[in-house]
Amino acid sequence: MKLSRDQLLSMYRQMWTIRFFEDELAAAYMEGKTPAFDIGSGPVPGEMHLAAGQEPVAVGTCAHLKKQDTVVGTHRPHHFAIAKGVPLDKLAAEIFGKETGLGRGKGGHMHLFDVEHNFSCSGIIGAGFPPACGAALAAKKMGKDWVAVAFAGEGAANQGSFHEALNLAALWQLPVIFIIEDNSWAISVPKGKSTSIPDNSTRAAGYGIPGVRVDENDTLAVYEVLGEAVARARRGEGPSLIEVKTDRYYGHFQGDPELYRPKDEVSQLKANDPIQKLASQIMAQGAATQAELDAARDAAKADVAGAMEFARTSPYPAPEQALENVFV
Amino acid sequence: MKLSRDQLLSMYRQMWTIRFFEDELAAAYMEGKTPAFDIGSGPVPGEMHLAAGQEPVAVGTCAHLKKQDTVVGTHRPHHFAIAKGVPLDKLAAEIFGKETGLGRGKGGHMHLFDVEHNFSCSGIIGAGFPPACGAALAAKKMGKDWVAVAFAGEGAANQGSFHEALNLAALWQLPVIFIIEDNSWAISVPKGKSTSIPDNSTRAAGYGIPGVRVDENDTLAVYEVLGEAVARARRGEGPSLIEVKTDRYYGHFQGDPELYRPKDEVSQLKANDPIQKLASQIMAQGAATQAELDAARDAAKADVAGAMEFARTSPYPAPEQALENVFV
Amino acid sequence: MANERELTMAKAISEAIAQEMERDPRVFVLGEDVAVYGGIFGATQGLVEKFGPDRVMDTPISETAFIGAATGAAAAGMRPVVELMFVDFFGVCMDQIYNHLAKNTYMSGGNARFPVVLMTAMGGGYNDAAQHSQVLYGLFAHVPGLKIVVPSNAYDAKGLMISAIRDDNPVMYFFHKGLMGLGWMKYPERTITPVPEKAYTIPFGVADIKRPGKDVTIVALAMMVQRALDAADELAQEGIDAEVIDLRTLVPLDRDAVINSVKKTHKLIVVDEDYKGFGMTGEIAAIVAESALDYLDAPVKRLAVPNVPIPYSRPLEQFVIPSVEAIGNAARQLVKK
Amino acid sequence: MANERELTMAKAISEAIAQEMERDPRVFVLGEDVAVYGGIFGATQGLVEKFGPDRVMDTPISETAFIGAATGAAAAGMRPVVELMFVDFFGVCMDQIYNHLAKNTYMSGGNARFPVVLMTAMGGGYNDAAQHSQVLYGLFAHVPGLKIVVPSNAYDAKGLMISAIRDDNPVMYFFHKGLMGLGWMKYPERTITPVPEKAYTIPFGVADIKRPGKDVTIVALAMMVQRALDAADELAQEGIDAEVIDLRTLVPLDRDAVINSVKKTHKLIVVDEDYKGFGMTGEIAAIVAESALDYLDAPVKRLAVPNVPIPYSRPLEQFVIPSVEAIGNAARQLVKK
Ligand SMILES: Cc1ncc(C[n+]2csc(CCOP(=O)(O)OP(=O)(O)O)c2C)c(N)n1
Ligand SMILES: Cc1ncc(C[n+]2csc(CCOP(=O)(O)OP(=O)(O)O)c2C)c(N)n1
Ligand SMILES: [Mg+2]
Ligand SMILES: [Mg+2]
Repeated sequence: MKLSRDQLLSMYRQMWTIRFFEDELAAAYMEGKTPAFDIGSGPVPGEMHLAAGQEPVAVGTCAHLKKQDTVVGTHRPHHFAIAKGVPLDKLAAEIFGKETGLGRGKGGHMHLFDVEHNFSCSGIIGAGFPPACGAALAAKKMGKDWVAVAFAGEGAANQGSFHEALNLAALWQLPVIFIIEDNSWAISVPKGKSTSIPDNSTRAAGYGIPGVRVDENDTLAVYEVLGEAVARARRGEGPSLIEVKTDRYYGHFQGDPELYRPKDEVSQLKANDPIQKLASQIMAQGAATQAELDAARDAAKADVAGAMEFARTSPYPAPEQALENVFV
Repeated sequence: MKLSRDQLLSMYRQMWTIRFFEDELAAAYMEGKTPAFDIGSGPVPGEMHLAAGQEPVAVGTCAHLKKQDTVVGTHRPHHFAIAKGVPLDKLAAEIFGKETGLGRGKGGHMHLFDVEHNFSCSGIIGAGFPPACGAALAAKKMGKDWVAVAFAGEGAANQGSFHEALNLAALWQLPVIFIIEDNSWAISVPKGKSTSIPDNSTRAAGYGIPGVRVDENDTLAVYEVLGEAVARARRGEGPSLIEVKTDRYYGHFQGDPELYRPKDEVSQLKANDPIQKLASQIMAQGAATQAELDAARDAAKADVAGAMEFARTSPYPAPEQALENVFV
Repeated sequence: MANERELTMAKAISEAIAQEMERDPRVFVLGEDVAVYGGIFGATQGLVEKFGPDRVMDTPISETAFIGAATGAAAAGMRPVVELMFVDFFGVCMDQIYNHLAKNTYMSGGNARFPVVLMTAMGGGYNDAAQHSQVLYGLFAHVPGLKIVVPSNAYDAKGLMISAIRDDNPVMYFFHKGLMGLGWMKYPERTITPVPEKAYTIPFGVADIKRPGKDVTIVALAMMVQRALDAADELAQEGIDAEVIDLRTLVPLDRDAVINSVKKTHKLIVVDEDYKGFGMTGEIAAIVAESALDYLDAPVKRLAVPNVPIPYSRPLEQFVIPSVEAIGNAARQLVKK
Repeated sequence: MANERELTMAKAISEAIAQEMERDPRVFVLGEDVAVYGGIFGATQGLVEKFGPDRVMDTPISETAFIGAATGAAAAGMRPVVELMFVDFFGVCMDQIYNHLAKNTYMSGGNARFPVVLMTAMGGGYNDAAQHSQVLYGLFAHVPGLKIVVPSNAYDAKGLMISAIRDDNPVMYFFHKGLMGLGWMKYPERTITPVPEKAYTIPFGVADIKRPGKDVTIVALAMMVQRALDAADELAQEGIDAEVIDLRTLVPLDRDAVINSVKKTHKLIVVDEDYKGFGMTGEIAAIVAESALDYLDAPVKRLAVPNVPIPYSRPLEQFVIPSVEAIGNAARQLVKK
């Protein structure tokens, strides 16, 4: 699948949007938490799971998706949300707990719902597989060629929901794609201590569906493999299971002392940064100039700055709003 | 693995014990339920799932097991219990709701606990996989060569617990064997409508462990395959997944109208009855005479009659005993 | 007369679903044995014959997957009716129910809708033991985000099911096996009622006074409503006039119905087939202790399963589930005081 | 003096487990991130260093498998301490907890034993939103077969943990994240207490009067005990003498402690971080309405999360969790009456 110059630049810009968004959040998160770190303080309290380094799996996948396609993300959801087109302003505002956020401040960073862009996520590991099946089932019933994508970490692939959803999807030939984001860690537990086989895509054989592993943190490689999986789903030929190797730059959550992690792991990972890689690939293809790439990056930066400003200046919900929205 | 004459005769007798037990229960179950069927009436009320026809998987497996080995059965548990050596009297008494039963009448037919013979079961589909892992983990921790066996129906192999337990067992190299009893039906749902692949043993590849299917309802074939799996577990080499084809003679539960089932299916299955098959195999090996086989059968019949008599004549628990035994 | 047609609760439920399926192509049914078998307790009888296997779907035994799929399908515009065969099995899929289906609307700030009816069988009395006899609605009423519906007869069952399907929120619909009017399980006569052929709705949050009375208030649900009515008949012969309140829905809860009745009778009995501790009986008693304390003439009485799992053996099970006799005796004691 | 040594609740818990592991080789620990990380909330800190990875086991993210494995290991003679990282995750493994671990002993007629401690983090107040902030113990207390332990300070935490590990029954042990004394989360000073170095037990079913008083009874658990004590301090300055009862265990429940206190103060406030409906506040109110009605001078007051999921945003979350101020105001209102 050949990507146009515009597509490549737009993907490149998205990568930077994600990266800046996470880096900005990392900084905002620490406000009010120094000198004494208190998880409940500052403009962005609570747990915070950032996806810097994991851009390829989100961007390479969502480049194939339309608004009507469904994406279900995880507890580490920002890269998916941004790649799926969730408006940055509302996304940031929700994370800051503001009235203007996606969920009026009720959801928070792990619970983002964008009805228009068919995006949702959950803080419960493995919980996204079944609803993605349901969205795919609905598309099938409505006679649409919409697909659904469930993302999950490699740690999540050992949850029962993974197996149940794969069986259901394969049995009913649902247009759904299961993508395992293998960043090698589930909090402090490395993949080898949680998973009885090295490669989750081999589990596809247990359901009679295609399984592919993308072994590098490479946006275009993800794009390539997902092209086939998405097309297959749109053709009504059923689900696929893809595992993508990727890299977590930050701790599991912000404030994670990461005592379990080899000291130089992250710096080594950063030497193969996927944004740089994409830049080189684009340049190698002669698809864009360095100036164009820089402009995309600057635009991303400005977008993120704007979203953060929007979030910061938006009002908090009134306390009594807590009582609203249990039911519609 | 060569079976001795005594072993063969004892297995043959066990098959008949199971068969007579189930047939006697089927009859007892209908007492008090004619002319008008009321599930709550008669000496054996409530749901009743019988395993006649499914003797091979239980007998062929348990012939390898010692008292200290653990077996976790299902909602259709009698064949496993009998093959594991649970005393018939207490088993029958529990099913009749009597004070002398395994659980003082509190458990009933789906909830049989025999601490001495390390047998238990549950009415929840798929629930037996995790505790079997735990028993195997305990054996490993205590430095024993004990193994654990979890039986489950082919319908149960689509539950999340199956996947989680297989991964845990493979990861920790636990001495546990997962046996899928494929009787083609999960209540009214045939395997092809519940399972995305024809053979559950192929799912073993997703955990890096051996998977074998026994494709006929044949006690000696089960014995053969389980020999390797049990030995492997005792040697500390980890779990196996075995699927065994078997046949359900009765309805899913007693009283099941079975409108979903082809009319002549059961009579065709009975033409290949596994007890007759074992008799022929024993005779073909010259391991026992017809008279010896008949004697084994008669002994089984007498045992079952004795157990039913014990159950019928035992007292009911006093009502207030309902308040006891929540805690020890 | 068409209005006089009587139905069992099972037929009333399946008719309600069928009528809504006809009216709205987005409604479909899924669950274990709901199609070819027609539902183990008959709640979906006849539906696959009428609507075909695409709209009435048998599922594998994987409640997490198919209940979660119902949530996802609802988000995408469908209106699933999904059956959990016995409520006792909730533990294998509770996360999809309570952390997602129930909370998603709230977490989305009211922007996302999840019109799912999760229907499930409950109740004991026929010796199905600890894992197949519970009612458990108190547990689901405790966690926010689910409307909780518990009919006691065929008329209510149909109207409440139609309301449930038309509701844009998740509704958990409990039917008591022993009220379904099945050919193979005893049921109280009163559960079979006249049921209009046409579709009709019954609003949630409106308790039904199944029997007005002035001496003592009996608050109940499902089978316990029927037993309370039987007890009330006996009490009437002794000159005790009991009021029987069928809550019909636990969420929303008709607090006023309870409070007003207690203001009239000054005596309260709460009867429940759920476990006694930390459940429905406590909530109702607490509401009265908060909001009508001064009207109470006598201590509140709670009858419920005494915090033990449901035992199998008949004498044990009969001992733990509140009986007509126990309800009658509680009333006699209160009124005597 | 050794007795004066003060510990955080997290250290008290991990010390209790370590001492029992030393005493009894059958005790082992498993759960997510309990080994190398030491438990996300520090309840297992230092254990893997002391006892090695065979006795302190990190598990895959598969709660059904490893909690079910704890049950199976207990049946086979071990005494597992298993951690469910947040109680909010119970929905993925509830079947193993409530249909098996909790009921097996009963269903076996008392013949089988399952000495498992299931420990779990609970509680909000730090903006972790709807899926990571609940307490939910009311739900577990509702279903029979689990002892329910909820400490409010380090001294209680150690003694109750040792009792839990020595108990031959399943014990569910809830620790409030905000009481653990973590370096990265605010906590009330009072949760850090002197803790004896030696092992000691605290019996289940014995409430602790954390502050005696004569004007009003406040019944609470965990964080709400701390807030009630803060409120009581304020009230004392206004001349209102509040009695603060820390139930410490919900199952078994010290009914007498509540009843006796109400007989003395004639006024009851129940404060809970759990959802208000069908939970702990209802149960305590009902017990008083059943057994001490005539002693009540004023309607019972219940403060709890008002039947909404826990919202993320700070002003919303602070609105739904009972505050020191709200507790104080409830007492002021009651006493004024
Ligand atoms: C059911 C459940 N169990 C445990 C957790 C706690 N938890 C949050 S994130 C996490 C690790 C997830 O690892 P992985 O799936 O690999 O995703 P990653 O964090 O690496 O993106 C765990 C155990 C949870 N949120 N839900
Ligand atoms: C979690 C759960 N879901 C559903 C059921 C209801 N149920 C009881 S038996 C059964 C079918 C089981 O099929 P299978 O595993 O093949 O065993 P078989 O009955 O054929 O022996 C079902 C769905 C249950 N008991 N537990
Ligand atoms: Mg990971
Ligand atoms: Mg089967």
